[in-house]
Amino acid sequence: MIPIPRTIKYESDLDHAFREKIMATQGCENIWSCIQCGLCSAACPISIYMDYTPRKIIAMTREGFREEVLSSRTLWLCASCYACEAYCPQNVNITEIMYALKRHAIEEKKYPRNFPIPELAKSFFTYVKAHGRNAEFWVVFRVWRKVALLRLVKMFPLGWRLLIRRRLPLRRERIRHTRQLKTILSNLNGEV
Amino acid sequence: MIPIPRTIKYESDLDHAFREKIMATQGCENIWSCIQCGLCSAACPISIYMDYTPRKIIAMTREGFREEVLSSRTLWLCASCYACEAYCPQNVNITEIMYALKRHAIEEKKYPRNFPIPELAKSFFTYVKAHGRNAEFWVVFRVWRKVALLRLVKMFPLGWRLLIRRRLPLRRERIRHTRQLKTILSNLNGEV
Amino acid sequence: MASKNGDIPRIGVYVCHCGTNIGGQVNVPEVVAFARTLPNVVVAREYKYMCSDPGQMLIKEDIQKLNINRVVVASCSPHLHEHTFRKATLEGGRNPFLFHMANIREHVSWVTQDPEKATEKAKAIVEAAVYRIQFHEPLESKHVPVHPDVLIVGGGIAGITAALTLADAGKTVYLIERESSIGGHMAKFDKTFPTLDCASCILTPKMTTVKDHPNIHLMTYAEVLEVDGYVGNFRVKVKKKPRYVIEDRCIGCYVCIEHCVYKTPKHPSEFDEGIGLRKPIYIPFPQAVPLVAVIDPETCIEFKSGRCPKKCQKACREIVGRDAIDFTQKEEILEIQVGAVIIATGFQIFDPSRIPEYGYGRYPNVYTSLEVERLVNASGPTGGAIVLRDGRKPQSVAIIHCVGSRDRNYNPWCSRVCCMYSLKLAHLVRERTGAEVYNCYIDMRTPGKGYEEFYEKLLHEGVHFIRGKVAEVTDWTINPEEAGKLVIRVEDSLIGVVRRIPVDMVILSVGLEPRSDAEELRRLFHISCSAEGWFLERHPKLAPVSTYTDGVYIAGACQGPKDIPDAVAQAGAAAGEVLSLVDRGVIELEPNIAVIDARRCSGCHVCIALCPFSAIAFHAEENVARINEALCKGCGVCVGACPSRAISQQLFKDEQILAEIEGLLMVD
Amino acid sequence: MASKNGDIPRIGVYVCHCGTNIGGQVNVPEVVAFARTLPNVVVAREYKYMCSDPGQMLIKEDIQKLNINRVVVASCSPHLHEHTFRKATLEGGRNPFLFHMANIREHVSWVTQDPEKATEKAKAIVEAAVYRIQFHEPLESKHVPVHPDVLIVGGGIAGITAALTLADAGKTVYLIERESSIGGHMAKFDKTFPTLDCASCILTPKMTTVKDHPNIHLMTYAEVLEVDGYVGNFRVKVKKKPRYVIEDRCIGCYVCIEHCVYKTPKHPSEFDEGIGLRKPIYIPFPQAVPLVAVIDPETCIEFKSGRCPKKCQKACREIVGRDAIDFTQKEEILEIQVGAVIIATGFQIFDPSRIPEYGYGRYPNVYTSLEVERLVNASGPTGGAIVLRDGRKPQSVAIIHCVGSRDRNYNPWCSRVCCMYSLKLAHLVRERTGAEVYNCYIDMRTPGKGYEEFYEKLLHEGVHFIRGKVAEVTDWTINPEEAGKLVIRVEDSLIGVVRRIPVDMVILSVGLEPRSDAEELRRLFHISCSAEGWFLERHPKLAPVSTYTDGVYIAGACQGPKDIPDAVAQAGAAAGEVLSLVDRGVIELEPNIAVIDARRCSGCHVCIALCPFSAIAFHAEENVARINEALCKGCGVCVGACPSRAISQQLFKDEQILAEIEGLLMVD
Repeated sequence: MIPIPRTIKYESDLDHAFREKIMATQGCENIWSCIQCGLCSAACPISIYMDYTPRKIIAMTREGFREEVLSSRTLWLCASCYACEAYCPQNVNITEIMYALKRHAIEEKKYPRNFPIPELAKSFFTYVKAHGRNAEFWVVFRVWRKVALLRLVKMFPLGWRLLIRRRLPLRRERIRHTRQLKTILSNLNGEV
Repeated sequence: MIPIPRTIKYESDLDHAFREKIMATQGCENIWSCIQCGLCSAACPISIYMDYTPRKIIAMTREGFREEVLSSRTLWLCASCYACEAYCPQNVNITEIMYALKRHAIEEKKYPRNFPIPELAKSFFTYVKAHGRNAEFWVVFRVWRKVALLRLVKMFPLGWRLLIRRRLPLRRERIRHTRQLKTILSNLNGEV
Repeated sequence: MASKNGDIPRIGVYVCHCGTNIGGQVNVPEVVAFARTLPNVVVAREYKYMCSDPGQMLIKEDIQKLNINRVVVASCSPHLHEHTFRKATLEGGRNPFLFHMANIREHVSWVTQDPEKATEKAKAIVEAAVYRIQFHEPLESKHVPVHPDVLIVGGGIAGITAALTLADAGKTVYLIERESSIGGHMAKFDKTFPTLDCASCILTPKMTTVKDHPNIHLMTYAEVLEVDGYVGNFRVKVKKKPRYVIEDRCIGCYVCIEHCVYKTPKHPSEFDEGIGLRKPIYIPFPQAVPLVAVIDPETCIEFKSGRCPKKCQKACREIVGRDAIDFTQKEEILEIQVGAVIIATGFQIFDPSRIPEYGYGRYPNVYTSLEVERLVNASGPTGGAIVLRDGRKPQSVAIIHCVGSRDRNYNPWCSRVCCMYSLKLAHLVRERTGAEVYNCYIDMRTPGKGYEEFYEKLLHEGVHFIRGKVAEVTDWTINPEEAGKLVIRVEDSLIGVVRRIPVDMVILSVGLEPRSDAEELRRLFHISCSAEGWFLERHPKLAPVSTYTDGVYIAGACQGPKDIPDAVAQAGAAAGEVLSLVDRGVIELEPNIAVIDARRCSGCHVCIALCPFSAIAFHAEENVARINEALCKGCGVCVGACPSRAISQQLFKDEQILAEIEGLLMVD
Repeated sequence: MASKNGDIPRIGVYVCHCGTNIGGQVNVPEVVAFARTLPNVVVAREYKYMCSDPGQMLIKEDIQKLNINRVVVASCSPHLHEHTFRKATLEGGRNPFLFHMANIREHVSWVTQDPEKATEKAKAIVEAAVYRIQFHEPLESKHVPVHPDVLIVGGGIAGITAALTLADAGKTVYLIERESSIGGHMAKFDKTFPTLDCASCILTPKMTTVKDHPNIHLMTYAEVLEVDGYVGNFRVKVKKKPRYVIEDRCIGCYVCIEHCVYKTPKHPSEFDEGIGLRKPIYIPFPQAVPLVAVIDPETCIEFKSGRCPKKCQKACREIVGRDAIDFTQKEEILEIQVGAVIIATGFQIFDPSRIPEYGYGRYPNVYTSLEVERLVNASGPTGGAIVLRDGRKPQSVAIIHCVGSRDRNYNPWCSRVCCMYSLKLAHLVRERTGAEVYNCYIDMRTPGKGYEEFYEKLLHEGVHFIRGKVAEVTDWTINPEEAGKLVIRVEDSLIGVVRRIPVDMVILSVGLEPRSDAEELRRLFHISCSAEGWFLERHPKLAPVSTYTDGVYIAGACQGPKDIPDAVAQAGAAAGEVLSLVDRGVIELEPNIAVIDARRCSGCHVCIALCPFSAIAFHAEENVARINEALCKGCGVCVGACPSRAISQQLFKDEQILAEIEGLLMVD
């Protein structure tokens, strides 16, 4: 027998500071303008796979449903195509809000497990922070190792073909003065 | 990596005849009156555990979301307390609608698996149909055997105590003329 | 066949094509040819559009050249052009009631599929008209003069607006208000949506203008007792309740109130919705008009025991020198005569104690929206401070929309103003307390000029909007966060979860209802109510302020829930109708009324009881019933009911109707 | 100190307690004692309520007994009681402008915390008033007569209603309509919500009554060209466009149209929203008033090439014998004189081709709601059959609410009527085709009498209601079920899923907008528009049909989106205001206007360009500017701007203002 989770929400389940935090992020101020018309969800080309529609993400963010929002697949499916924002009748900066939520999800390690996109984002950031430049092979390798080890084995033939055609260089490039980059990045993070 | 299910609904996913079928059930005619105010969900003492709120069940029934509705836990959690119906501003017979949906779920074998309540309803009906009278031991035994065999073993001490105190008789009582009962029941089912 | 009035009927029949409206379906030439064969028909013609000037000219010329003395036009509905052709008949030189209209458009061409059958039906209808018209007699329309004075019942914003418009036009207005001050509900509000104008700042000048206007007779604390008469000539009896304070002498100085034997106010103030207290002698609010004290005999010791030292009276006499208090004052009955009446009696709020789930009356911190209006009002009992019953400032407030509205268990209608006033209260609460405010609504209804923009302003102020109707307000708490609070249970239907929200204060946005005594007023003025109890307008689209009783108009929320601008517009419209009536000066009475043959009347009173317009009175001396021509609407109820066949109806006499039926049956 | 007009000022100062409103904060006796010390003050008194009758009596008695010739009352805002005290001064026997009001309530007691400082401030304000009043002079209010005729611009339901109310009151009305027939948008509708009354059945009788009314001068195909004058005395130039058909001769018989060289109609009919076709000579719709043909020179071959056989003209001359067609007709300019104006020019619909996602203009089966009104209309191009462009009957229809409304990218306001008309169209579509109908809305806004009940009726008819704004209409299909259909993408926000719904027909419920030429009209009549372009009412609550220009009123949807009953109520209210004005007969002009000293005026024109009320004209002979006393509102712009100091303003002369400032600064 499966356990039955509680679905009702007590105010103590919700995080009232969460919405303030999101709203304080530059570009996310007008989250309050949303009248919940759902046009964003309908305009979104990816909403086909989302667990919560973009409209619902906004509603939940506004009401402090921190856990649900940060662990939602929706954030990581967002392709940043800006369709929602372009058509939003209230001019809410939905894409910016999605970015802010993604950052929080990574910070708080709340993103859905076994889901490649947040891992990709994290690995990319870690790698670039360290070397100043991306190296596709190493980033992709890290992501698949974490997300689906078995899949990595299956991908070997493709990887091999790409390697011999020099489409997936193994060489790690790096820039000079990576320490300065780190300072810049940590300053930026401090701001966010 | 988990597979990502499609969440968007095409009209071809929906069953337009479904709502007609439900509405045709006596007592369910006024499903159309619902203005989706959600009072039923808020009034429901069990909505705490429901996957879809009663309001949503009505919305989905009305729009033909047959699969989702029939496999929903909500139907089986409904305690038939009639709180929703008593307060409904549009006088929708929500409890009757829940019953109609339950019957459909059993007929179409769509109820959630490993969930005791639909099994209980089915076993009870089968047993009464055969013998004309309920026998707690045999009905409960069948339910737990199907739903959670392991749990059955664990329940042995309680069962034994009940047995020796004659609170759980093993004797199968039956009424006379069970054939007539069967005729009545099948006529009723034919109507539903 | 000579007609009853001796002349030989010479009938002209005119059949209209109405473009292709009739001509496309009915064979008009065939109908015309058929008409020529009918008795006494001298001429029959067809025309593309009989209502056009050349069409009418045909009639006028035939009357003059062919000496036609009866006219039948077969065309559209009499609602459309009866007036037109009666006028043409008159201009031709005949009495306009020697005309009859046969409707072959709405009754034939528009509703009949088969052209042949349509033509047959048209013939039958024309024949019926030709038979009927032989029995038509010349009738004279009577004219009655319109009394130029106007009565307005209700001194809220609608009544005030109508009174000022009429008074400025130079008409004498009697404004009657049941309470001791005019102002109505609007006087209780702090701000008005969506501009957040201070309500009394815009209302008070209007109220004082009413009082000072030379053309307005203001009667407060008064009620209509009896109404008699008809459009242009109403006689109205008004009861002035005793205030036990002589209005002309009182200067509203508050000295009597200060000297009342009650040192502090102990009785719930009606004006303050019970949130504030008053003494037995009181002035309901500082801007009251007239600014005159009133004694409530229910709570005054003198009235209850007769043993009060009457310090108030002494103070008025000795300190103020006005001697305005008179414990022996009696109610007064005044009679006034007016030509028209505007009813603007407004609404009452839904009593939320009817919904036990919301705990109103049980939990002290559950308020009605009107109570909160007094609470936020700068001149209210708390001086505008929003505090709970125990004086604490609320940190979270829930506003429940649609209380008693959109609910078949109570009132099925939408009360139209609650969404907007809930937003206004949300704004005021948030502005003054910084509390978290939760608005629980079903549909956000903000469809007015600047209203959507106001909704957006509220969104930006951080007010929570939860789409869901609250099921319950309870003090049963289940976790420490909820302790000591009221908890609302609501589905956040846009998220799809049920929520429990603990709050300090609950505001119930109560709906608007017809006043409980609307039915009595309805009967007094012979107007109608809809099933819900709102006064019924003559036409929901095109006559929104008229009633089925000529000369009686309605304005404002007594006709249905309405916000201030809509009530004001209606009041202006009602004033416009009244001015139009009074400026016209006379009323032409349709002559198709019932008449009693006094020689036949047995004085049985049957007709008197049945007449829906109270148009029949009993004439005791002659022992007969008599019909007031101005009141009779020609409905025919009395005609059918009279056991002595003493009553007949002009234009619908037995012989006319029977001839019409006979004609109708002649074509087979 | 003797005043300018020679008399010695004898000033009376009266300080009001206003109950505890002033007295509770300001030490009134101290202020009175202080006032007694001021120059020329003969008497200073205090009273609980100066506005009461005994309060006023003090002033009158002092004027008579103490020969007071200047009166200062220190109390509330002049908005409240300036009129009261001016009257008291007059009744005492002095010119009412020898009175001045010092506001120590709104400016002092209500806004000052510290009683001591409040008392000081009150003293300063009283001293300012005492200094100022020495320079007051007697002024006379002028009266101008009001012309009793009225101009109404716009012949929709609002204009028609106002015209009939005024005409029935016996006033002469000029009703000007830009189109060739009156009726406005309402004439295009099939049914009206929520009663489903047939629109033309209730409108047509009103239209014909307008035409036949002896007091109404109907001018269709006409526009206002120029407006001059002021309240009570407007001179208006009206341009009558040529119809190329002589109105008095045409009988609307359609013969000319039948004989047009175009055998079949080829040009999109404006009245039918392009859904139907017309010929170059046409009558817009069968119930048109006046029922007169009109020639469109843009499409008529005679106007385009001059080589048409002119069969229409020949047919009219020879068949009908009216010779009504005149290709040489020219536009006419008429001048009329009226006392008041009602503007009722209505709205235009939002052009949905501005939203490319909805495919209007690209997909033939995407319609505007107004097009569908014509489609469902029994007298429309399809005779009421709801068919797609290819003649098929739709089996599924989507109605998209809020098209161009509640959308900052287009119009931010709610258009108020769309929810209801969408429900009406859903009903008609379902009734006549049995199609599945999907209404996609944001909030269901049905807040009117019987509106909520109509929503419920629609729910019961099985119409789908999906709470969500449609993102896109597309013909890109992804499964066989969608093939050949239009697909809408919408979130069903109450279920929480995005849906793709294939439909045969999409109806766009377009919002209401101000007319694109509203700005021009605004300028013609010197009225204001809100930021959105709707005409601005004088006060959103209490003067919803007045404008800031006296004598010019607005009614109906030109002031903001409005349904028919609300437009009719406003029209009635505007008529009421006009009647009130006309019945009054004269206008009293406030004398606080600007006056030009002709000897000082250099004729520089600066003031003329600046005057916001166009009240100043140049007098060429004398080479000076002159102020029209009736137009001047006393705003003072010209006074400040005049480089020659030739202009001064009554009651705000330099010496008066300087004395006031001096007085204010005397108390430290």
